[in-house]
Amino acid sequence: AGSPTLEQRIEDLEAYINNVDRPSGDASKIKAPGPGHNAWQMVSTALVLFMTLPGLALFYGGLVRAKNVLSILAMCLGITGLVSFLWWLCGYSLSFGSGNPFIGDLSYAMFKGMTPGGVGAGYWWISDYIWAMFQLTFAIITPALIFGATAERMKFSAVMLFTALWMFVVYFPMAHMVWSTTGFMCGPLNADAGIKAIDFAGGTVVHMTSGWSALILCMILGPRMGFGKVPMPPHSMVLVMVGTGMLYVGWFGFNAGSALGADAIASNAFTTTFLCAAIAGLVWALAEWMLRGKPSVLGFCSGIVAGLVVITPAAGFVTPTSAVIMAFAAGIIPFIAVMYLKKMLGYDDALDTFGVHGVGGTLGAILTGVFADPAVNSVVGPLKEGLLAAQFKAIGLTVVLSVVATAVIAFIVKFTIGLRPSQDAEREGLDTVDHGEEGYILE
Amino acid sequence: AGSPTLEQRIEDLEAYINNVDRPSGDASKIKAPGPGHNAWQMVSTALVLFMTLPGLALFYGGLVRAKNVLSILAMCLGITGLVSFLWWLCGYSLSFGSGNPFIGDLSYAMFKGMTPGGVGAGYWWISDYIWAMFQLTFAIITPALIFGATAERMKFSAVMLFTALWMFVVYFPMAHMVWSTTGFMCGPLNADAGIKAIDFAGGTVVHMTSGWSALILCMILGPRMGFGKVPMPPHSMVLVMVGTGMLYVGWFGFNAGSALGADAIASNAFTTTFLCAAIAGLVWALAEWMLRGKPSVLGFCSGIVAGLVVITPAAGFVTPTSAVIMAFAAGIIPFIAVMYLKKMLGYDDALDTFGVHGVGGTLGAILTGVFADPAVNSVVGPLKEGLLAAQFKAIGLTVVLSVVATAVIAFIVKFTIGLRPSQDAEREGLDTVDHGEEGYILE
Amino acid sequence: AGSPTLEQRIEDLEAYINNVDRPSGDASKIKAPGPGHNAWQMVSTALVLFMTLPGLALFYGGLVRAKNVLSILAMCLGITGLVSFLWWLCGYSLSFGSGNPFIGDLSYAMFKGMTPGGVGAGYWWISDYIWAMFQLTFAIITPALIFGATAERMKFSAVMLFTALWMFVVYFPMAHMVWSTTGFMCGPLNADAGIKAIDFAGGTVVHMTSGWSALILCMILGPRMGFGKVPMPPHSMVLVMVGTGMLYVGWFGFNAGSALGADAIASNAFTTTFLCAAIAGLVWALAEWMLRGKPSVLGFCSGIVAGLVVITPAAGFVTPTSAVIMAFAAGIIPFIAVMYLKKMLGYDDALDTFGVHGVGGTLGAILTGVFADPAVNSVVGPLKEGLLAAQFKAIGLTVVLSVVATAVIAFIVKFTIGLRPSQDAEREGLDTVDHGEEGYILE
Amino acid sequence: MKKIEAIIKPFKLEEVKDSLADLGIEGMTVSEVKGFGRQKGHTEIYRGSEYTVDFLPKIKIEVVVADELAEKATGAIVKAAKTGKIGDGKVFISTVEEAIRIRTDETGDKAI
Amino acid sequence: MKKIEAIIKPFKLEEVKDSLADLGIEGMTVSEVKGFGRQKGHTEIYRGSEYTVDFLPKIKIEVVVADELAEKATGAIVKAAKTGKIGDGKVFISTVEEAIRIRTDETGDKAI
Amino acid sequence: MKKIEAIIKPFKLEEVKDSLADLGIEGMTVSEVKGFGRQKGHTEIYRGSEYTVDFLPKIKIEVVVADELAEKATGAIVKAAKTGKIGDGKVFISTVEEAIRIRTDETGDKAI
Ligand SMILES: Nc1ncnc2c1ncn2[C@@H]1O[C@H](COP(=O)(O)OP(=O)(O)O)[C@@H](O)[C@H]1O
Ligand SMILES: Nc1ncnc2c1ncn2[C@@H]1O[C@H](COP(=O)(O)OP(=O)(O)O)[C@@H](O)[C@H]1O
Ligand SMILES: Nc1ncnc2c1ncn2[C@@H]1O[C@H](COP(=O)(O)OP(=O)(O)O)[C@@H](O)[C@H]1O
Repeated sequence: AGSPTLEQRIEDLEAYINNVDRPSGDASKIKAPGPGHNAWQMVSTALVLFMTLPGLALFYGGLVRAKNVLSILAMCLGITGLVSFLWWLCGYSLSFGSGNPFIGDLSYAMFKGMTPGGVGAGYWWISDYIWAMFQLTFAIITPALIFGATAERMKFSAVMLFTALWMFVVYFPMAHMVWSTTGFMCGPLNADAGIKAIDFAGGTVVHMTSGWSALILCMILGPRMGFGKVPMPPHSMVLVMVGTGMLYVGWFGFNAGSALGADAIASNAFTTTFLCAAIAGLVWALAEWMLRGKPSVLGFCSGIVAGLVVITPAAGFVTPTSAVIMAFAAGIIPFIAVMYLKKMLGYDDALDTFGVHGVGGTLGAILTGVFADPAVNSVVGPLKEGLLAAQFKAIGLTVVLSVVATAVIAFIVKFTIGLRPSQDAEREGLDTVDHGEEGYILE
Repeated sequence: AGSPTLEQRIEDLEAYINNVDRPSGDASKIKAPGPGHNAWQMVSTALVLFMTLPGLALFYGGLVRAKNVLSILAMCLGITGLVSFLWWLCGYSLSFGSGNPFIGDLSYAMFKGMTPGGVGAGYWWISDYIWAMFQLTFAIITPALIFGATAERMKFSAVMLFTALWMFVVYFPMAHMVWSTTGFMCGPLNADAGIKAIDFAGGTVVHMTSGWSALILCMILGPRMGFGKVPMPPHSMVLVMVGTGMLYVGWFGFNAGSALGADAIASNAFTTTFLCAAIAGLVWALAEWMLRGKPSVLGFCSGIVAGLVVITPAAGFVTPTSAVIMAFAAGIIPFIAVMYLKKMLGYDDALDTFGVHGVGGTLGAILTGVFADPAVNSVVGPLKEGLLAAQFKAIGLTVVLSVVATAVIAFIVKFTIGLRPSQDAEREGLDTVDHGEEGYILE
Repeated sequence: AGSPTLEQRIEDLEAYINNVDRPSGDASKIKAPGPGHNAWQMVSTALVLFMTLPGLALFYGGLVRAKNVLSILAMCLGITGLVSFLWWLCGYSLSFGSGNPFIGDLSYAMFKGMTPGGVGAGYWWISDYIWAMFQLTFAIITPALIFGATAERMKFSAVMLFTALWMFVVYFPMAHMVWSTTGFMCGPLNADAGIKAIDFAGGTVVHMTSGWSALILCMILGPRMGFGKVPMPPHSMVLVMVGTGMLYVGWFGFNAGSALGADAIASNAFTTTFLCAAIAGLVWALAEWMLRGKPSVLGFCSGIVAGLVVITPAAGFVTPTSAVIMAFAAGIIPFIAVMYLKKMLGYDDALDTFGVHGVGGTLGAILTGVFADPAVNSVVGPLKEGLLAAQFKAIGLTVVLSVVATAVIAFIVKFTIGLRPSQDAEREGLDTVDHGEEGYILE
Repeated sequence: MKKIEAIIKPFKLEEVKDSLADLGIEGMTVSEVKGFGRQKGHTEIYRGSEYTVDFLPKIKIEVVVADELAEKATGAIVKAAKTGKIGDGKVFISTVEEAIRIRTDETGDKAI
Repeated sequence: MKKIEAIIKPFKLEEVKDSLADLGIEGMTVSEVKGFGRQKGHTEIYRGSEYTVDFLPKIKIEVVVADELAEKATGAIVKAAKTGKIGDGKVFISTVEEAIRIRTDETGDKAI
Repeated sequence: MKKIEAIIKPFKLEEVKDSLADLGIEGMTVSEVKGFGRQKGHTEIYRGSEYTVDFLPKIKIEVVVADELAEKATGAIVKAAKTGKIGDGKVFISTVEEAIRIRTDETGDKAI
């Protein structure tokens, strides 16, 4: 490629505005990251990390009893460190190296061959490094979600070991299958995908994997001592609400950031996310008001999170009006799962990871198939026919992988270092036992 | 319009940098949102939502007694859901549809006719959807501010009903009058405006409406049981300060975001906001130090918020040095209102919504007329002559509308579902009574 | 300069994408701030303010006993107001006016001669105003860091007076020497620099000055009453962790924002910051696990902050893999300083400002000399030879200036208004004594 | 001396304190307790799980008085703390053999 | 009347409450206390500084009963609160001369 | 047995505890209380409203000892808790009829 003509150079600049590929390719005089898009990607990455630290830590931390609040915080912090290290070491490469349809390869291990100015790995105008960091934030929050179900009764060492194994068996393969150009379920990017499904920001990869894994893990773990007998109310609804607000705001990075540019699709994702979450919160609280007599702060918060989960796979594919409709489903169906299904089946999903993320993620994947609109996002057009079926196939594969892998890993951990603390330790609380600290010392 | 020439295409690209209209109009090859400006608008929208969830919730929540903290959080969450739904349904359209000088129309109801790639509704380079979401965040926080004055003694159901009515009678019309191209008080955009006033980011629309409505509502509601007899100290100054920090940071989205692009005006607004808030906080605390003996954390926080309120209508119109001068007024005049005026008049403005937002908003509107500078923002030039008079007219209209409408709505609510809980309920606290939850369960 | 040709206008636009100077200079048709870069700079500025309000306030506030939590918050709020005022008055000008190699001048006092559209003071495409505000956030957090060492026993009035003097004697000169084009230690920008050192985002200016000043000040101040006898545990590890999360997220503005544009260097800085902090947190906790038996939340948090401090001077100069290596140093060396060195020497560095920022900042400055890579950042190339020696010279000068100046200022304050409260006051707690408030009133 | 222990509703504390002050009793010790009795509590619901809080917040006032003052003090407390609604609380009286003021080593009635 | 003060392990409160209810004792006052004794506490480490928490959280139950009920009530409490492990706590019994129900001015056994 | 109730200044707890340990008393129960008395409180101001906090934080120590130990223990507490400033607190002594160690059913002096 010789040096581009003036017209080609103008086309390259227009390509930046329109977030499409540089027509003059390697010859382009603007091969660096595009400032506006790259700025938004850095912001989005910061926002998604904010969802975990401290967002999720507070949302989950407020829901446990005071004696276990630090065990939640330590879980979030430990996973952040562990997954970041694994991601640099090989996780990013296993997720996004071309490899085969089911897993990547080691071509990018330790970020080999990546450069500060490199672009194109994620999308046309964002830095490859930022793409890797953006994806890292997803890899961090996903396992962290699981341990809401197992709260107050799982050893810190077991949490760490389980996470290390689960990343390799479930997360890296799922991220590769759904979002890599060679992935088995990557409808938009892989013409040869076995399952031509779509998942805008992680309904399957993040919420279904964590939700279904949480269900199995909490069943294998067994209920908390005194579950169903002694009350176990949230020790701080204030923290829960603060965490919810941070998750909500951070989720704009999660969903609108998944457009990989500050473009029209990002704007659409931002809007559907905003509306679906706010309205789902209202719907959940109204459902409580009608069925339980009072609208609760926890109801509003649960509905907002459920709305965020449900819209995640659809954010860049559906209209704002579809998002409003999805908000009603998001406010009611997970509500029923949490309020009644859980009681019926009797498992101790302590913080309702399955009820909100498992059920909500599955619901979102289905509704994405229903509401995805070519007028919103052109990638939908060619996939629309048979999309719903593809979504169900993707759901099936995701559930099977999550359930089977989690069961196997859980038993490995159980029979090596063990999953649960002693009864005395559980009664005393994990904060002093596992971490030698107390959450609050007010006197 | 045929396809543009190379020069026109370059002009379009330059227009993006300079945040002005595309010379080649519809023919432009870059009609999509401009990445840098749109990125900033998305960030600003997220920041303003952050001001409410959890910013304002914590600022107000920390100021009440522990037994009512959740009632504040539920208020913020409920308003977010309710207003978001109304906004999508017709609120956005009633605010920004052309309609008449006083109210919009239903042309954009349910976001009819809006598209992900659409631009121009708000400004040249930001997505129409993001413009709608940005404005939604303002529509959410405004009613939420009101209920600081009525804290600890207003039923949740009454808060919701009051808000629903107030949005239609006060907020949507005010937003239309001040910010719509056809608005009665929109000096910068409407050549035929009846009142050629200016309000950069919502001194009248947000702070004066909420502040003056708060005054009337808390008078109609009556004081809290034991007001003036039993002490009612803030239950957590820590939450108050956290909320203040979030409001401060979020306010950059509120003010600098109101430039509708990451341009010179945004930079100016960002700077005046930063300086005015920080210094007003210091001034308020120094005033306390001199007059009451000690500088308090609540003094710093109150001054910061007052500084933010006062600079809001002026942020993009005045110089940094004017902002510093305004900071002194912001640190002293609301301070006097809160410390002495309130005692004199004896109303129970529980969290000083009137003292800070009503007085501060009015003060800001006046000072905007005084300090607005054509050298800072070219829109000021043609309006400068007679501007102060116009500002006073706008203030008058805003106060009258807010006061009268609030009184009418308050009595409607009072005589339908009632405004206040029972005495026992008020004594027990609204958290358990209205929401069936406690804020903290530490043992 | 006549009006530029089409090609020159295209080159200007390309210069925006590539974050380099406009070839057509003053004649350029796009002299305004560049939206993408300026947007990122505004975001970064907001993020760094967020680090102080409420980030650092919570991190430090949670570490003290409940009776002193507000004294930390008031310190952060007071410094924000005071330094903002000084910055506008003359601080910015003394830091970035050309002046001489050691201090600037008054040419920009009260932002004289600055305009909303002005660019180039900081970098090619960011607003001069935003550059000034971005730097202001650094000027705010630096003194605030110092008072972690002196927590629970220094009068608020003394904190304010010390800060006012310290800014003039230590901070403004240091910022000028390291970051101004005429600065004595500004290797990248000043060809005639006496010491050709590099400091990407403030290892010397921010962390070493505050860390070493903290050490001297806490020695002069003396230990807290009962230090070593009565336990003084953190009153809220939850606040500590929330503050850590905010510091972490805000630090992306601190480090990636120091690229002064949303470009390749910013992307590199973002990535090295993310990895170094996360992994250093893990390493610190693992060190505790091995040496003290349990990984603690405070360990994770301390490691994250240490990682952030260590990577700060290096963020835009080293590869991600170097950042991972630095994370191990950051997790171990400050850990040893805090765990053992402090005990050995017996000074009461209450919140370990010296152990984390002094030791970590010095470590970072050294490792920057070791790992800085021309392939990452072209400014390194010409300076690489003899860089390590230059780094040591810069360290020496910074330590000497901080130590001597702090000692002098501390004695001035001690013998004028005094440094410490009365014994009864210290026992009662600074919140009620200095501020007339309590942090929590839960009953 | 007699020790009067009164379990009262929290919002009655100020009134009780004042009525004791009227008798010249300017010393007392107060603590937050939880009471269980006839008075019913409230119900809380957190997602699926619902439970009743039957331990209600009460204030316990302990005041040691000279024998001759005991009856008057008791009467004053009962009068001030009464709302007539279930849950008003109890007063218990017992004997204290000795009292000492730590500051002065004074003992007996002079100590209180 | 007798006042029974029991210092127990917090998680035993519900059981003790129920076993008293079985005796028809539907009133009691509970407070959070910290106990010091044979039972050893745990160690906490915050960065450099390490210390042992030897004051352990306990629950104090105060229940005033008619003389004839005292023994039964004491037995019930001891039975319900026992785990056999160090730190189970103590029960102390003393005399209360008078009890008054604030709401009704009833005194003596009728008051409790 | 005697029950010694001491209301002391919070920062004196460690010293009192140690001085009791010197007498071989290794068990006690402690609670946070608020005290009202001669000692004046501080004033707090929140925006317009100013008020004085006259209930001051105190620590209440309850220790039951064999009769013969009562005097020694009391003396030790008074000595350790004294600062000589107003607000040092009080010690009250009363009779306990019976004590039971829940873990072992031991009674009387053996129980404490
Ligand atoms: N037998 C008892 N021993 C100790 N405290 C009691 C006893 N009975 C009641 N109380 C205390 O008195 C409070 C009020 O008693 P309750 O039965 O609810 O109403 P009332 O005082 O009107 O009879 C209870 O919450 C509890 O704290
Ligand atoms: N002499 C005492 N006076 C008052 N309370 C005591 C006394 N001795 C023990 N206690 C209380 O009883 C609790 C349990 O006592 P401890 O010696 O730890 O175990 P055990 O009850 O098995 O002997 C202590 O935590 C303390 O609250
Ligand atoms: N009559 C009383 N009954 C119970 N407690 C008392 C009584 N008088 C004082 N106290 C307790 O003793 C504490 C100290 O008493 P105060 O009068 O302030 O100082 P001093 O002990 O020096 O006389 C009070 O805060 C209160 O807790």
